[in-house]
Amino acid sequence: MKNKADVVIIGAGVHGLAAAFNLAKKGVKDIVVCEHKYIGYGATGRCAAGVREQFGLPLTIQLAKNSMDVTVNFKELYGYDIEYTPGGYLWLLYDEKDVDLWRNNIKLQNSLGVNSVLLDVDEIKEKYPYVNVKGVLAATMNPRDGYVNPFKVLYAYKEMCEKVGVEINSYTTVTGIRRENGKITGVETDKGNIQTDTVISCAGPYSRRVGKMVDLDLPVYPQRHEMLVTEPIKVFFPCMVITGPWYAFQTKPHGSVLMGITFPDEPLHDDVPSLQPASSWRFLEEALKVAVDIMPVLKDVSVVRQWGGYYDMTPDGQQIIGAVPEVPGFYLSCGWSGHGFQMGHITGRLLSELIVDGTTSIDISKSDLGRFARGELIPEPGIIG
Amino acid sequence: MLIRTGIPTPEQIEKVMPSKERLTQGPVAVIECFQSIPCNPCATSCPTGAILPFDNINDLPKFDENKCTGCGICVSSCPGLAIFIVDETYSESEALVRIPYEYLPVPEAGSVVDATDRAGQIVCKGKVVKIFTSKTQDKTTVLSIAVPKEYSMTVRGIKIPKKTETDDICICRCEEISLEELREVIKQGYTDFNEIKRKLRVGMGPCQGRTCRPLILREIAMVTGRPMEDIDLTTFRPPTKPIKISVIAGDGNEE
Amino acid sequence: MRQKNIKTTDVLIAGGGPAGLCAALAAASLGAKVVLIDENEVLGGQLVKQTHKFFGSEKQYAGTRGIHIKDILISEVEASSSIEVINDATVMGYYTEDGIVTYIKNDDFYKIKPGKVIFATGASERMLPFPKNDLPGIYGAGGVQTLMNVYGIAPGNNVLMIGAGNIGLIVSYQLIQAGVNVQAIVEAMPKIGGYLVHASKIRRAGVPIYTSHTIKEAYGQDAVEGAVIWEVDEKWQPIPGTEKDIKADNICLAVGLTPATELLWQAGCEMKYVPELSGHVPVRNMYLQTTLEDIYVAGDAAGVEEASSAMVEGRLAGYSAAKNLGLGKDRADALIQDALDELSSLREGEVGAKIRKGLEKIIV
Amino acid sequence: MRIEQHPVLCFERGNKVSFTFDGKPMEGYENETIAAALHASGVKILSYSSEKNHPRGFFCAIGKCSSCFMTVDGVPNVRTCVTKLREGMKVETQRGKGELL
Repeated sequence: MKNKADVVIIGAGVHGLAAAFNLAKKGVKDIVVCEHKYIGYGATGRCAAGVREQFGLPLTIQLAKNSMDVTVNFKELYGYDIEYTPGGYLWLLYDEKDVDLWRNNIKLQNSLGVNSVLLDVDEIKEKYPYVNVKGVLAATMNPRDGYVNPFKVLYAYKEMCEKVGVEINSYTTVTGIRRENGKITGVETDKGNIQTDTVISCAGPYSRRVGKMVDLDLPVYPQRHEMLVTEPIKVFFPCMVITGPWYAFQTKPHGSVLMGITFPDEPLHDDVPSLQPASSWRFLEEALKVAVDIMPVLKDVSVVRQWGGYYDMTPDGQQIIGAVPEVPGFYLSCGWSGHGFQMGHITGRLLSELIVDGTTSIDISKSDLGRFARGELIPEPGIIG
Repeated sequence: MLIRTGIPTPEQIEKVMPSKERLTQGPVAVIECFQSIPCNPCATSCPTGAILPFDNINDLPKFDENKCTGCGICVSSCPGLAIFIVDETYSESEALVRIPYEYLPVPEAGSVVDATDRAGQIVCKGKVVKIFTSKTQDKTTVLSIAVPKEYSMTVRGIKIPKKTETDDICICRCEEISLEELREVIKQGYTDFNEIKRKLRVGMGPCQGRTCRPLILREIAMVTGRPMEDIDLTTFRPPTKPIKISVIAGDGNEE
Repeated sequence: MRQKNIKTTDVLIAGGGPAGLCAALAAASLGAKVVLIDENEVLGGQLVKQTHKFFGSEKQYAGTRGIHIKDILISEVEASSSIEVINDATVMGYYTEDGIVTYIKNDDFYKIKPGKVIFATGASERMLPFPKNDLPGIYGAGGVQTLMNVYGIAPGNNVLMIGAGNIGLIVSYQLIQAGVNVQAIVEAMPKIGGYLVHASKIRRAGVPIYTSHTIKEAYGQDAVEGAVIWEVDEKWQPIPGTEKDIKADNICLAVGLTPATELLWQAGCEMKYVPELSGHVPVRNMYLQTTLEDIYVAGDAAGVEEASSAMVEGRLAGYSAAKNLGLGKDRADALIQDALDELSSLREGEVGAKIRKGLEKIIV
Repeated sequence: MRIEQHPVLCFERGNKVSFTFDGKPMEGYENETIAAALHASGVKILSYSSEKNHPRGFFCAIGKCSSCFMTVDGVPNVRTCVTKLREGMKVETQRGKGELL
């Protein structure tokens, strides 16, 4: 392991690796990534693997759209197939209020260049005949939304990082961050210390832990979310089907069906002992109950595995990205609250711009850490669950 | 001699080689066409006029290297597969050679293949950097192969290493992963059980690793020299056996 | 459909093989309410397939055939009013956050909350990597035994047996008994691993045993038609030129077992790889209590051993679990001591050396 | 391939059951699994794998691998090594991944 670096990145999920790769591309020489387990051990490797542009805030839409541009062109840009499958997110709406909300969201999305549409019940029936439309008033659909294989993304970034000389240290736990006169001077790990003046925390649900190392009280709380996956079946529904708290979609080309459901009563934790929580029997029962209700044809498919992972939740369900004025040299990408996987590409680029150029191509000033103290929360109306 | 062996002579190659200077300026076509036959798609397909229009259909191609942008359109247009693009500016030590390819299997981008010369002999390893396929190419795939610079004028083909019989050894029955495929990812440096699972899907199928887990564990131990006790297994999750959705949730008509 | 009610019981036993049956009887004898869940229609685990007479001592039913020991144990279990048997059911999950165990039976999904759980889940078969090992007609020994001894169906006409441990030898003998031709037994080790009395029985029937031999490849178009075997040297390297072609329409793999510990992993018990016990097994105390206080283990799931010791381990775990629930205070200690003594005597000899070494690594 | 005589065991086979395999009429016994009944009738290939199109047969016999997946009465991915035979069942070789629609 290097004992000196220009930038040390904590966490080798999609955010950490994308930041490392983009920094290297911008000419930063010595970049070291520290990961306490293996690459993608945290949220990236356990996520639902969906990517979408359907959000309700201009900033989120802008970030999502720019990230999606990378997703869509990943193979042309970098030569790696990440199994991007544009099947769209079919968001079923059961309530007039939701229809109104999403009608507005779609207007906003369209004005920002996202081609989402509102489908009426007949259109849903025609295009997605296996969906039970009982009680459904309308649905939103954005054809560019879809599935991406998170493992392929991770390993593409890993290999690209290695090609440009980034050092990735697995099984290396950051235990402290050194400062002198308030400025960062180094990172302590269980494998030795690294001198550096710049640290990016991409520690996902462990961001709060990392924040404490520089005396920051980050309002980022791990919350368990659960998923299950079925045995593969021949692909027949290309889209993500969402009812709000519940979602399901089929992976391509493999054919297994992924499902999740969000429980509003799932507690927020201060810290958690590992990032691979067990999943509950309640989840299995509830998620499957909705599954056969929304898509009865799934009844004959078998579940092979259920698992849990952590969202990194903030009070407004929105990310914290950027520099932290109180701790010069400390940068954050955390608190993505469940929609972080898809944002890895763009955040990596923005962080590299911020660190190298001092300014970003998308204005991210509103999603800084300071907003919580200022009381300027930016709640996102388009969160699943 | 070409007419006896099918292999162009060094003298012939010398004649069509781009100038040293041109090679330092980026990708350029190398047209290895040495016999007058009635054929002109190279000239008609060239968008920059670098391959000059034929006076007579039986002409050999006339080439203006300074007009050539190395776009590669001629590579898949040449019915004789006699045109290659060489880019010696690719990196410090490597050159990129673009080769027309009409065999199966098509190698994967990023994979390492055996690079061969005009006699089909393996001369070095090459990395497949990019694969060009498009409708207009009509199934003539074009491969960009990165090879050591000294072989840029030697490498004109590839061989995909023949899978040995280990390809027939089934390790994971659910996801159909062979010992060969397992060894390949371990060789690429993926030696953590979890990483291997995520690379190959081993253990993610209906049996959840019941049959493959001990075999993979043994293979990792063998290759890395780590004792089995020190190798972390992947996590075990419910259900222990695949469970039909209807068993838990009925068929959607109840309640 | 899922059942809404959550059942309760003092002791839940997952697995109704020799260990599970004995655990149920032991816990019930101290007054515990027991639920025993087993995957098969007929309890008994591997005993169902064991048509040979058992070794051991009278306490472990020596001289009685496995299939008959099973009958004895089942009738005792059925006679006990405090044991509820749920057969043809599969335990699906152990959820540590609330201690709930889920299982399915007859396409219904149930939940049960036990005071203590004993995992007597047995072992799973190992696979062997060789070319064309996924051809139809290449079966595990368990599958062959199920076909042959449960359904009365021969796995093939000519069988090649891989493995000369006890399972390979016993299944070969059973195949001969069922009128099937066993072409050969192939064993990679230089020595026969199973009891030599079994091996001699088979040799007397004219079946060759090739030690220091391994399978080079199987062949066949749509199903297995035969295999090539070859000799290996002392470093396990095959010796070219020693190939033998053996025609067979069935290859039976009896290359060892590995403890079936999925539920123990799920629960979060501390696990350790112990080669002498054939794989990853839970760390436990001498009373078979794991690192999670409500979870016990017994039988092959605790380390692959003989059915006789599995039965005694079952009793030990059953008594210990009941004792920790505050039951049988007057008798529990003496019964536990008896079981411990019995186990040590079974493991005393030459063949027990490996097990003793393994146990030293895992018992805390 | 049924064992009619055995020196130690006796088999109680129950009633005969008729079913079809890829359209062909077949017979087996109650209490037998689909895979066992097919095996007794000499059928060894139960499915073809989806990636490499390898023939697959009976293997684990306990419903825990994917080797014996067949389409039964139109439902794919049925684990025939643990599913009991019933009168009139329509059993079909499964090729690749099961199709729901």
